Amino acid sequence: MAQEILKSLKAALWFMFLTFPIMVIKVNTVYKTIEWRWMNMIFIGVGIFVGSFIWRWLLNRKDRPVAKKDFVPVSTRVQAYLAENPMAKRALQGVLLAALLCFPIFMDAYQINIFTVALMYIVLGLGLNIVVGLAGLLDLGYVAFYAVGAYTYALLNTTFGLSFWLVLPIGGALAAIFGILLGFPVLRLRGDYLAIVTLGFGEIIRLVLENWNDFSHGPSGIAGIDKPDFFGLELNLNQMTDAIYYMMVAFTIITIFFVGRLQNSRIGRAWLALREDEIACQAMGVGRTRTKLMAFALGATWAGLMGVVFAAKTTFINPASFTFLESAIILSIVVLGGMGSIPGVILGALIMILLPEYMRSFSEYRMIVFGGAMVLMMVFRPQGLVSNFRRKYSFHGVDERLGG
Amino acid sequence: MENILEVKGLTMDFGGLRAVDSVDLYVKPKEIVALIGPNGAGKTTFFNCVTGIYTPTKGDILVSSNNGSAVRINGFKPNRVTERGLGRTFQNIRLFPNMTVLENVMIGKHCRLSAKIFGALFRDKKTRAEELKAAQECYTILEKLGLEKACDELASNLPYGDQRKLEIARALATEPKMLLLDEPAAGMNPQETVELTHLIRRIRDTEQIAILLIEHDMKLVMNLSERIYVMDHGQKIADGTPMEIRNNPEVIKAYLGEDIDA
Amino acid sequence: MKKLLLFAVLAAMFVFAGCSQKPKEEAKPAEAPAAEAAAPAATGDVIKIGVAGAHSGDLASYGLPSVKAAEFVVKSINDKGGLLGKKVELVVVDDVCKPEVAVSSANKLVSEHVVAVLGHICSGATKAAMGTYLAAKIPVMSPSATSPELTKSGEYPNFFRTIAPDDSQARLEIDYITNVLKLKKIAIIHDKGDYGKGLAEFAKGFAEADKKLEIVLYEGITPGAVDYSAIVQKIKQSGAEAVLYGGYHPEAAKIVTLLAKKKMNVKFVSDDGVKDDTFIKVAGQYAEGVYATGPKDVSKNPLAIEATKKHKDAYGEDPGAFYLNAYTAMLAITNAIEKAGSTDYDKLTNALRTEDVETPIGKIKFDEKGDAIGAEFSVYQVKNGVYVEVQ
Amino acid sequence: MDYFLELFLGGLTRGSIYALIALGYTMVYGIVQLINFAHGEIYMIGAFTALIIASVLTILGLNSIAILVIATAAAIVYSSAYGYTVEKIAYKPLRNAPRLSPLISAIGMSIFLQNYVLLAQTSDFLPFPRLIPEFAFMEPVSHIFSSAELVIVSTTMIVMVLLTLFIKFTNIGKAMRATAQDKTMALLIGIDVDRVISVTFIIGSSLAALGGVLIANHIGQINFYIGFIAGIKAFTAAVLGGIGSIPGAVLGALILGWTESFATGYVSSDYEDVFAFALLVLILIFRPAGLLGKAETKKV
Amino acid sequence: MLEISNINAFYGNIQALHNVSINIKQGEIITLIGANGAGKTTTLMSISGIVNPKSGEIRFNGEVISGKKPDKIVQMGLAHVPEGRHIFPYLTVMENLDLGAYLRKDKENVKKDLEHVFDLFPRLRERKNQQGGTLSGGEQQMLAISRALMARPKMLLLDEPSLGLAPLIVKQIFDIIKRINQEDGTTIFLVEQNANLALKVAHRGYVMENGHITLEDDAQKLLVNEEVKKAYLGI
Repeated sequence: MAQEILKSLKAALWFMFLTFPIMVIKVNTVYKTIEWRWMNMIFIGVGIFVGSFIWRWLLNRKDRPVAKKDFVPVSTRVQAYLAENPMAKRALQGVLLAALLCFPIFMDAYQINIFTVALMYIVLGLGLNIVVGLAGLLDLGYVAFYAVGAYTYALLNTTFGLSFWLVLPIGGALAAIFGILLGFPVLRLRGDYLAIVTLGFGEIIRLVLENWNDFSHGPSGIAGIDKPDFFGLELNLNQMTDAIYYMMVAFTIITIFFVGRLQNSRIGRAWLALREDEIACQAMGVGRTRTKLMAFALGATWAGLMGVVFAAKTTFINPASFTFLESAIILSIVVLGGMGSIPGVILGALIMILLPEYMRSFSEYRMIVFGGAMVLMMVFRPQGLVSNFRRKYSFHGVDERLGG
Repeated sequence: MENILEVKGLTMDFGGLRAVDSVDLYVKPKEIVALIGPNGAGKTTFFNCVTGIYTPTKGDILVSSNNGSAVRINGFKPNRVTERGLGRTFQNIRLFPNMTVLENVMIGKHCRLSAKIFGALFRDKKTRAEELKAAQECYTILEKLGLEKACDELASNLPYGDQRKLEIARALATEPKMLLLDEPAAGMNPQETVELTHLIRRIRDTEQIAILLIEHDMKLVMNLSERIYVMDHGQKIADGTPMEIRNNPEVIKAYLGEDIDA
Repeated sequence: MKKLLLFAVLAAMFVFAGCSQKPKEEAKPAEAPAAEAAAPAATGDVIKIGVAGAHSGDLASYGLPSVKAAEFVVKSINDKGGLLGKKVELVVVDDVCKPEVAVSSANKLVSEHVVAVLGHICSGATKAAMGTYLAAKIPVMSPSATSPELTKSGEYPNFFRTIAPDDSQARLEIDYITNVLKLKKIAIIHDKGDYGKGLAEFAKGFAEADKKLEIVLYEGITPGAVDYSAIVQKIKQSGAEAVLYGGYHPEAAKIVTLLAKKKMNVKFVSDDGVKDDTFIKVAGQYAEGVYATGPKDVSKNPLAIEATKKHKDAYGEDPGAFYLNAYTAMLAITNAIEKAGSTDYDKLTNALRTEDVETPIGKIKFDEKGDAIGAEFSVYQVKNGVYVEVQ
Repeated sequence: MDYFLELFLGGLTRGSIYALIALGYTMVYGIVQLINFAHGEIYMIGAFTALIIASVLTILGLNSIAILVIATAAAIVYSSAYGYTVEKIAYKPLRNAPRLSPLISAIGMSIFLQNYVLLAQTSDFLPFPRLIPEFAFMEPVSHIFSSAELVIVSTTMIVMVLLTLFIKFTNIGKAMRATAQDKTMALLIGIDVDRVISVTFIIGSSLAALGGVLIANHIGQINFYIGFIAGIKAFTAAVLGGIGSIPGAVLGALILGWTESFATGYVSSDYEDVFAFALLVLILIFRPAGLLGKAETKKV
Repeated sequence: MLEISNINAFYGNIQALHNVSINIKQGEIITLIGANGAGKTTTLMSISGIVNPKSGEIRFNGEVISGKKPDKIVQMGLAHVPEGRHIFPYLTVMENLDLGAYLRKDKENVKKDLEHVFDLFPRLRERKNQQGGTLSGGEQQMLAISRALMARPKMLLLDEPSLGLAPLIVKQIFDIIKRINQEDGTTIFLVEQNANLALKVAHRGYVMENGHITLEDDAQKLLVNEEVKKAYLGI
């Protein structure tokens, strides 16, 4: 115990030293005054002293050998239970759906709006999950495709007056084309190089949007984009918020449905295999180029679709919405939730979007907590919140299962 | 072409190093052929050239196509080679560890299936039927190899010997005309090796496919193969029946070493 | 243990969700007396005014002063008994100057039933949010969104601002260069941002229309870049006699410093984003002689003196950017409510357009489009370390 | 010709700064195969520490050379301490985690550190005191190449040489190379790999701090956000040169600096970053391992 | 000298070693034979501290070393030549050897040992300025052994030194192994798949199967043991 205290004491002293210039001294270079904030040092010292115990305790827990040989994580057990009990699964789906549908009745426009945003990020996360989680291609420029979709709608709508529903597929398709264009040259690159090239690509798209005034209206952006129309109905603000919310619910369900199917299809298997072992996968007859491009294109499609929705929802877009941080957030959703896992991505998106949003009360501390939480999450649960769960086949009742 | 695989003057250079030096080899349908030689002789490199993982520096690799004509497959990507009917396993097991056993085998089936994105998304009748058929065929393959009980296990959870078998199952799922096995018995204990010998022979007999294998276990090689090629330092130094090889002084000197009497 | 962790995260989420459903607590202004805050004010007893802008992130220094300004105004009103017999309450939301966040923020303000909004700070965020406010019939007054489109397009009848739009600034700069400095060749540089590039575009348009100035260089720089010497060389190469810069002071300071270090004798004319004391502090001796346009000098305006003093007393330093504009906006809004005798949208906007109000930037009211009549720009020059009005 | 020379020198200065930061990226990557996204923030913290210490000393009235030395030393000490601590907290527990986890952790760390400085100090740009004196002998050429630029370029060059010698000849330098090439073997010959990794972070962070002080002095102002762009650029430079390779990082940084400088000078600064990234994409397409990177041989 | 008692080691959830116990006396050559994947390498990794056994104890010269960091174990005089040689490919032969003596402070003796190593393997002297990665397989194995010797170990752990080498080279290397044992008195723990070869140089041998030690005997006896013959010599 004494040793533990000593360790914490050391940690506290170290951090007091570490944070000394930045936390304690505040210089006003104009009036040439120095403010000494010694209280901060005490806070840090006490905070770290206590935090250090918790940190070590958590680390120990994590490293402790698993006692039972057949230990199965909770999330996997839940998933397995649901897979084996279709009734329970249906029931859970029903409850969730009902909750989603009833949500606007109990909540105000602000809450609905926040939830709509969260749903959008779920869809974006699921889209990126195809590229990163399933196919194992680290993409740091995902937001570029989002931008492609958004600008497609913004430009087509403001110049030609094309409607939301018409542009939606166009935006998706255009993003897919961009996905393939990016995919081609970078296929040969491995992990980290792929990451930096996609990051560069994302930046290039944003910079072009910023600089090419004649095309994109530059940094001042495009305003006055039409909201989506719903069967020509005249909707007031609240109704519109609800309508977009329901549209996003539908969108999310369709996406979950499609991504789920993709995952358990011939193509989905090929992605997983490619992620696991590229060479073996090729040797088993899977075309690498084709499969990777397909992942890029499909991932981009969802980003493009969401881009269109984004432009229609905010009615104004400018390049500032498509920065690297945005890509990083979407990527974090995927990794935090658990790569390749649909429930994981959903949970990840809810946490990443709702947490900072509801933390708005702490306004200025929001981002620091966000950053810190990302680190802590990775340190204590690097595989993500939800473990990937593979579908099982039963060959006695093979017909019903596969047919379903 | 009457041979299922014909390799002529295959040469592979890595930088200045010549790993394979004008090797000739052929395999007839339904034949079991072994490729042996000391470690570092270039056997695996030879395999990798044939299966498209490396593009050989020189030489021809010919595969007989369905209508009997020969197709030169040099520089084909591995998946195209597989489509041509060459299935393979790896020296150091390369399964997809986080996929189930059945899924591993179904990857082998990949190139024989046709479902596209549309099919995946909407799961139409044709796709469903295809998936069902594929899953059942894969299951049948697993049954043949005695792995059907483990079909929902993750590949990484299988015992070592079963992982080796799973690699073979996966290669079989590509519906090959010829199977290339890279040290299938490596790491197996004697009983397992005996079982493997039977298994390989059974596969040849029931599936009617040719087998080319690299192996160190001389007992297995001598038992199983109809013809043997011997490589050393990138060159082919001998070929013939097991009997011939066993008595070839060149082989004994190069491969077994002079004072190693194992 | 994994279950525990998961549970903790979820629990944390719900706690936060719970917090946010009690917005009254978070929204009360810091200065409000404790007794008031404790009183459970029903919606009918208070008048809520929204304050929106960037309060965190890299643009926070443009948004936070407006919150402080709003707090001072509200405090003095409440001290005098409030508006129309009710207390005034602020609802502060942070939009980080991002359009998508601005929409959420606007939604939040609408659901809080604010009667008017002070904000947003950035033009982009403002444009994104305006639709929501328009649909909810809430007047919005920005202290800093200068995009001409906001007023000139006529799309936002509920928009007002206490700062002049970019085009008038650009006009003034071009005229000053042409007529007062009597130069012929200019380089127009901008920071690729919404504000800077917008202004540069206008300046370019005016110069081309006038045909009196030759634009020898028109380019954007990347804010935050490690070094600007290449662009400075290029200015030198272009033979420009003056640089017209559209953007904010950090980059301007870097360029001015480099121009001086390279011993180049060019005039530097910039905008309101540079007419900031920080610029002089940062650029030091090199700031000397720089021209910048900015709102008319109000240093003698008693209200401005009072507003500045309040800030100094409370925080011990000079107020930041757009502080006076925000102060003005808050006065204008509260005055309009008072004069209209109601918080009804039509009456309120009408009052804004018809009733004069004394503010730190002078006596103003708003024109049909929402621009403040009386908020004008003049040209300043740095002399002996301070901005001095030269025109 | 003069114009060309000026752009060349400008690019050299810029490239030198990138190089100082890129070295940290490349060294860390070489040893732990991790893109240390928080490295840009370490650079920023270095600059801030120098600013704070220098301001305090200015107010206390020390002479400028003493201030320069003390502030730089403080920046290096603190940046190293931050680099060391960041590694211990955010990366070390993740040594055996899936590949993407440390990357996310690094992004989180970067956001955390930015906001830490923002909250503890300010979001405003702060004027950085001019510490590097104007040398009299530079006077004739100061219009194209200032004293500060001379200091930047020469410091970078000296540091580069010292670092190369350090890596090549010292025991710990050899241990670093050994660890980079084969971590298991390094352990087996008795190298304390954890310590080597710490040393790598410390050296990388010191260089970044030096870069931070130099550039802050040159540009004259800093805020909490300066690390982000510099970090991305330096990382691009490291990849361009072949990540993991020390001469590669320097080469990549200089090429990047010149590309940006010449692109601005001869084309347009509107697309300066587009050129930089396009160059990166092109080089990686034709040389997937970067200019001086070692192509990985596929082993089957 | 080295006592391994009842260690259990895991990779993830898979148990690689089950109650493994091995005893090695000073000056011996002990061999551990077994098929690929039997757990031989894991045993060595546990000794040198790369793998942490979950239970059991390893003592070296009476001192518990399980749970210690690898560098501490090397410092105590245990040198490990891993399977696959693990030469630092971009370092020269000299640098590789220098690193072998990384923990040593006695610079003078290091120089002497360098000469000793070059005497054992004259080929390395010829190639001392060449990069490790450009050496042939046999030379790399020589370098790997020499590098370990540079630590002046009391005990040498050798993992599959014959792997992938031509018979002639293997013979050379095994001769040197014997010399090191006889002339320098270094205790040697040899892990081999080539049982025949290993048992000929060793004093005693252990047989490992699926993570269990199944046999332990004098090498000569093991050589003629029918079980071993059948299982591992493929006869």
